[in-house]
Amino acid sequence: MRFQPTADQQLFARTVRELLEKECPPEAARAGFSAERWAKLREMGVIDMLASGMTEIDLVPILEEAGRAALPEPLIEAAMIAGGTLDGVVTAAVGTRYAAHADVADVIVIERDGALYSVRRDAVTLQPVETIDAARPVFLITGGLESGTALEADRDLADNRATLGAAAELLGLASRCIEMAADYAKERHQFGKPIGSFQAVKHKLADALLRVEFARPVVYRAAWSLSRRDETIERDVSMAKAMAGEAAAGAAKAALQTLGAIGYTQEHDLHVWMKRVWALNAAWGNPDEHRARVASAVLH
Amino acid sequence: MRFQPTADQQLFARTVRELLEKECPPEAARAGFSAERWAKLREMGVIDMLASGMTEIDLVPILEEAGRAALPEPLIEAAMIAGGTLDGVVTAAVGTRYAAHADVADVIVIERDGALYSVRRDAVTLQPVETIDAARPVFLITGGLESGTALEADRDLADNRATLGAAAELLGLASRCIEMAADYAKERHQFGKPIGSFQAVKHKLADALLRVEFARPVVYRAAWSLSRRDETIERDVSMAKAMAGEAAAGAAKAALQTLGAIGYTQEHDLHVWMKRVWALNAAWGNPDEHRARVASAVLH
Amino acid sequence: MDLAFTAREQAFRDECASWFGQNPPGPLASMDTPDGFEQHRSWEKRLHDAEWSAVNWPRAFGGREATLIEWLIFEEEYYRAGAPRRLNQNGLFLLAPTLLEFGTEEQKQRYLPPIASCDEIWCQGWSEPNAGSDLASLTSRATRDGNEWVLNGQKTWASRGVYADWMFGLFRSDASSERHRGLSYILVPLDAPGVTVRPIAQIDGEPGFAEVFLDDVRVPVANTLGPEGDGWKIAMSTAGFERGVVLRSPGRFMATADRLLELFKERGSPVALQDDVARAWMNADAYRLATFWAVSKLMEGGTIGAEASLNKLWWSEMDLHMHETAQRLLGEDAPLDGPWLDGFVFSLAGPIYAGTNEIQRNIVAERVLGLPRS
Amino acid sequence: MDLAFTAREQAFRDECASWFGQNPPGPLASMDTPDGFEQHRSWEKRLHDAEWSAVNWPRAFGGREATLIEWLIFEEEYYRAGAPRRLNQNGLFLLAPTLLEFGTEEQKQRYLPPIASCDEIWCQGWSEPNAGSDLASLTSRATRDGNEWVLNGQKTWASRGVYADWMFGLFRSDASSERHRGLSYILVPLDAPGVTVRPIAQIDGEPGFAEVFLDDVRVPVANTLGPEGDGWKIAMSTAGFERGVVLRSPGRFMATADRLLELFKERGSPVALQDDVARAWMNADAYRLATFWAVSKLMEGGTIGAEASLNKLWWSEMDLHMHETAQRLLGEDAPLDGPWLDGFVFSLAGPIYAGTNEIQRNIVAERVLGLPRS
Repeated sequence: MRFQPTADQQLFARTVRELLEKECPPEAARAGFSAERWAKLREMGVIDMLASGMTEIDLVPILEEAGRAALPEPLIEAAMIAGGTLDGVVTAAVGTRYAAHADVADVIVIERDGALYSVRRDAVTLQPVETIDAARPVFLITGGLESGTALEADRDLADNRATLGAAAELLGLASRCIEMAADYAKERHQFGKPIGSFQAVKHKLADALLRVEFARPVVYRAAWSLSRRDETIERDVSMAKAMAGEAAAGAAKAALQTLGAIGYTQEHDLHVWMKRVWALNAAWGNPDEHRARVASAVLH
Repeated sequence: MRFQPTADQQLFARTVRELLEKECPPEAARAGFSAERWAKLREMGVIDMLASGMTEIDLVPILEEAGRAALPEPLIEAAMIAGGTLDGVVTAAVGTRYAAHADVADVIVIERDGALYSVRRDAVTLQPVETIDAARPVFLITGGLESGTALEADRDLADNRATLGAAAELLGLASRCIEMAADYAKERHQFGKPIGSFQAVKHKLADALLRVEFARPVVYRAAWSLSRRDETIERDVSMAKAMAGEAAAGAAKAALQTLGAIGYTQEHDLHVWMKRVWALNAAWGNPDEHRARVASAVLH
Repeated sequence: MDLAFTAREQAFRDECASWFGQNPPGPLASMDTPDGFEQHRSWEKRLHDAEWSAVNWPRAFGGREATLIEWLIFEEEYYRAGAPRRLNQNGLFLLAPTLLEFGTEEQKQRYLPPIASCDEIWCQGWSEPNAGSDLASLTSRATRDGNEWVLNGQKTWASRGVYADWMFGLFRSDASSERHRGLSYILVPLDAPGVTVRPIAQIDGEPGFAEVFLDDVRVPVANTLGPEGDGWKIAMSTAGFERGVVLRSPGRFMATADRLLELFKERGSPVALQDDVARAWMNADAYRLATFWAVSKLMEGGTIGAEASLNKLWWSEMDLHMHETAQRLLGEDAPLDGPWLDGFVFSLAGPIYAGTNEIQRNIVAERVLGLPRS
Repeated sequence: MDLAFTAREQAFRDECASWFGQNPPGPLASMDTPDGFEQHRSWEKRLHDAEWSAVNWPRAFGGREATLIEWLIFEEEYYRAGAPRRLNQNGLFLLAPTLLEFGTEEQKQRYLPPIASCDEIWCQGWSEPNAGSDLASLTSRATRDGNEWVLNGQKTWASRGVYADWMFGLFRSDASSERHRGLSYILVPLDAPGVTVRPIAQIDGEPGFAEVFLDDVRVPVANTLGPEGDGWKIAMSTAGFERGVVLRSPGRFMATADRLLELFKERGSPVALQDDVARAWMNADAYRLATFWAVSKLMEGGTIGAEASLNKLWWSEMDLHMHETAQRLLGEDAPLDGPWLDGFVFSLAGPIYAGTNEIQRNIVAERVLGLPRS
């Protein structure tokens, strides 16, 4: 029993953080997809980690960093669903009806009769779907679903990997929401004091942090179960998505309440992170759906 | 539309409060049943209100006062189930398996085949059941259930009246728990200040009060529905019990956390009120059961 | 105690229901968009033409002299019909009750009719960049010059300020004063020289808020509401509760709760959520009952104090919980544009505006429970 | 990262499970009653005779030198077997780690073996009537007289103080000191002249607490743990986290969660509660994972700071939520005497003792998030 990320895993995560601090500052996170950034992620080996023999565990800290940066690109889809096996810009509509960034993708992974296929974007018909998260546009695929090249990957494995990926990104998103709120609470003064000195603010943010910190080991355990193809994959991945999702939703809400009106505008960055939390919380099964799956597993 | 207790109702409630302040101070509430106090309640007309033509609405403020005082006597049973029609000390096992104070009762109202009967205590076999609320001992009736005199009262009406009665007592219990906590928070100093000046304490008690204040009109509405024999009796009584019960459980918990260790002892009075909250919350259907009944009513 | 509506109240309800039945509002675009703004304004005109725009006002100013109970009935029927939030709500619900209580006859005649007709849209000028929860620290000032105030400073979070014609707000009229003292309640035309309105993009990208910069803006002293220096008292007066009720009447929340029940039934039966759906309906119904309770007390001459803070806590958290429950029911579709998403995003602001819920809890603890100030 | 247990760890688990299988603890009366106390003491003797009473201690003092991971495994098997809470938990889990870190060799040899054998029961002497959450305001004093301390003052909330032989506590040894300075950590025999122990009836009527009055009580200066005046640092040292883990190891909560699943199945299917039952199990499992996470970090030489406060918040609220859920499942039977009621009442104390949850949230906000002190 040794339940900590390895030094290598931590080191790679730090490298990715540095890349994203440079390539994906908040104004870039607002702007949405960048082909140039995609190329850099490709070059760094972030997208093809599974294909190059790394495991789901190695990807958790990387996806957490993607969440921290509110990275717009379809990293979950390319790295976790396609498993890093496809070239170009890759997205997917597997385990979700809505394919993120399908308009800029070269290939899209779809599911048909329980199997996965890669299709070229120009072979399918896309219908844009308006959502709250403008930096991560999503699309319904309304035609061309009978085309494509069969992939070897297992459909359920891909779905569970994507769900884990969303859980990991949600951890990073949540941490950053709490940091933004704490930073604001140190600076903003009311009644002659920083608002962070009021217990109402302190306790709200402490509770938000609590949920995030206890969700993190749950996400790593799900990655470990996936990496071993354990029988408990479904239960463990669902538990990860449910707990990371609720933690992130709670963190976003606590951050908004701490920031007050400024958090309700586009002048502060919080809204970008908050909207991504809502988007990823709903994708690949929301916390209620996943908690029901855990209930079935432990009660029957 | 005129949704306020009348001046008469408020006046009678104040008179009952004064009686109970004298006859049922905390040390008496701890000691349990008192035949003398029962006689005074009888004399004042509190027990036979329904029999003397008053309505369920008139009883709500009275039962709220009984809760405030943590009155040990089986007032709900005698006034709401027996409807004030029986002499002596009256209790009941209607809508609940456990008859409170059956050991000191002269008559017990029981249910058989959907009808109500009054039986003499010496005609039935009682089995004491150990519970947390020592001032309100309860008993299973294990024999003699085939005996008794039929009552005219409707079984479901009696059950709903008892449920309403418990909801009203819970309001009073809850209010008193919050007052005890507020009083303590004004006196107790830590870190050089009264603990009531800390937001953590303030906000906890404000939230507790919020739930109680919004449950009160709900309880009165249920009494009004009962008094008119409306079709919505079940829904309205269930909503009252669910909301008053959760408000009271929350108030007791907030008060305990405010008092800290002293609240966890028998040296302070809080435990008497807290235990009655737990007892009445469980009797005549707990909040979950009643909320499920509301859900059926509004969803189908 | 009588929860039944009187024959007169029932007749009023029937008249409302009949009019809305014949005049369905139809779906409108967001009032924070230019198109939506005009759609909402024409809807308000239709209301006004039929004398529904301010039913509880005196007839002289465009109302029907409805009782508070009738007002609540109107609101129930209004939102049951699917009608939208009120465009001029700051004028109707925040300014008008204060004008009716503290305004001169001239002020009432000048300002109330165009509020009812929606010819003049109002925004509020309370908050400043450094005076949010701590409103009493505001520094925008009004300097007397003959019969005029000279206004300087900056107001912020003025909802729909970019579409507004007028702003009401608090200004420090006594330069040596501190905190709640020496403030005056002043009405400011936004087309006056020296006023600059800067839109602030809300979370949804629409210019729902504005900053209002005042640079030597001159307004007549006659634009003062109530006595000079009494602004705080006037703004926070007992009209507070009434304003609270009319601002967030139960009708809208009951309509939301009913739609939530339908959503739950449509979406099949995720049983784990049944409990939250039932809670949502119960919370809305409890708010309705508590409002009738409070309004009955007021109509009997009773007073309402810090209960207004309990009210604000209840409706804002209930509204958020209802919309969060809807988001959970919608599953993968939760973030998609539509009325539930709009309602969710709007409900998130509830615990922030009109005094944050932290401030409201302080008020309840200190004024109702008597706990000591921090 | 490897969540699998090593062969050695698995063998240790098998040995535990086998012993508990052959030595079932059986049901015992409450340890706060005289009969129950003796039953618990004999159970502790059986554990000690088989060398299970303090597995993570050095062998020299009655332990097995188990790793922290093995300790967690022991706890899982202990509570899975239905074994009771530990009678001498203050000695085992609060004093012993501190003795091992700060005690002299003589102190370890003197005090540790009778803790393991339960021949000497310990209670804590932290709180005072006016020093609860604000522990640093304590005033009980230790005055030096030659080779002796003369102790005066009053301690309170000493759990099982009426059954205890010894008390460890903090005393102000520098009369001119304030707050956290000038305190010493002193071991006090409760049979010393001048000690009066007064039982305090807990909520359930049992004398679970005691007040300890000290009136010119003389103890040798050799009874000081660590340097004179360093008492606060020693009491709050990094041993804090380890103490937290051993005091409330995940094993007990997992056993409760598993029993809750059974209760839910037995009681039929009140679907609305399935969600809370699932949450309860998830919370317990998450606590188990977080503990393995933290212990792995410690075993690699990492340090744990304010995370101990996050831990306390999690286990105390999880334990309360699990027992509240059980009470809800039990319906009308909730207030009846039995293990679920006992557990519920005990869980209510969780957010209060060992530093209230309000204090823990302050610590998290200030030390982890860097928010300013009030």
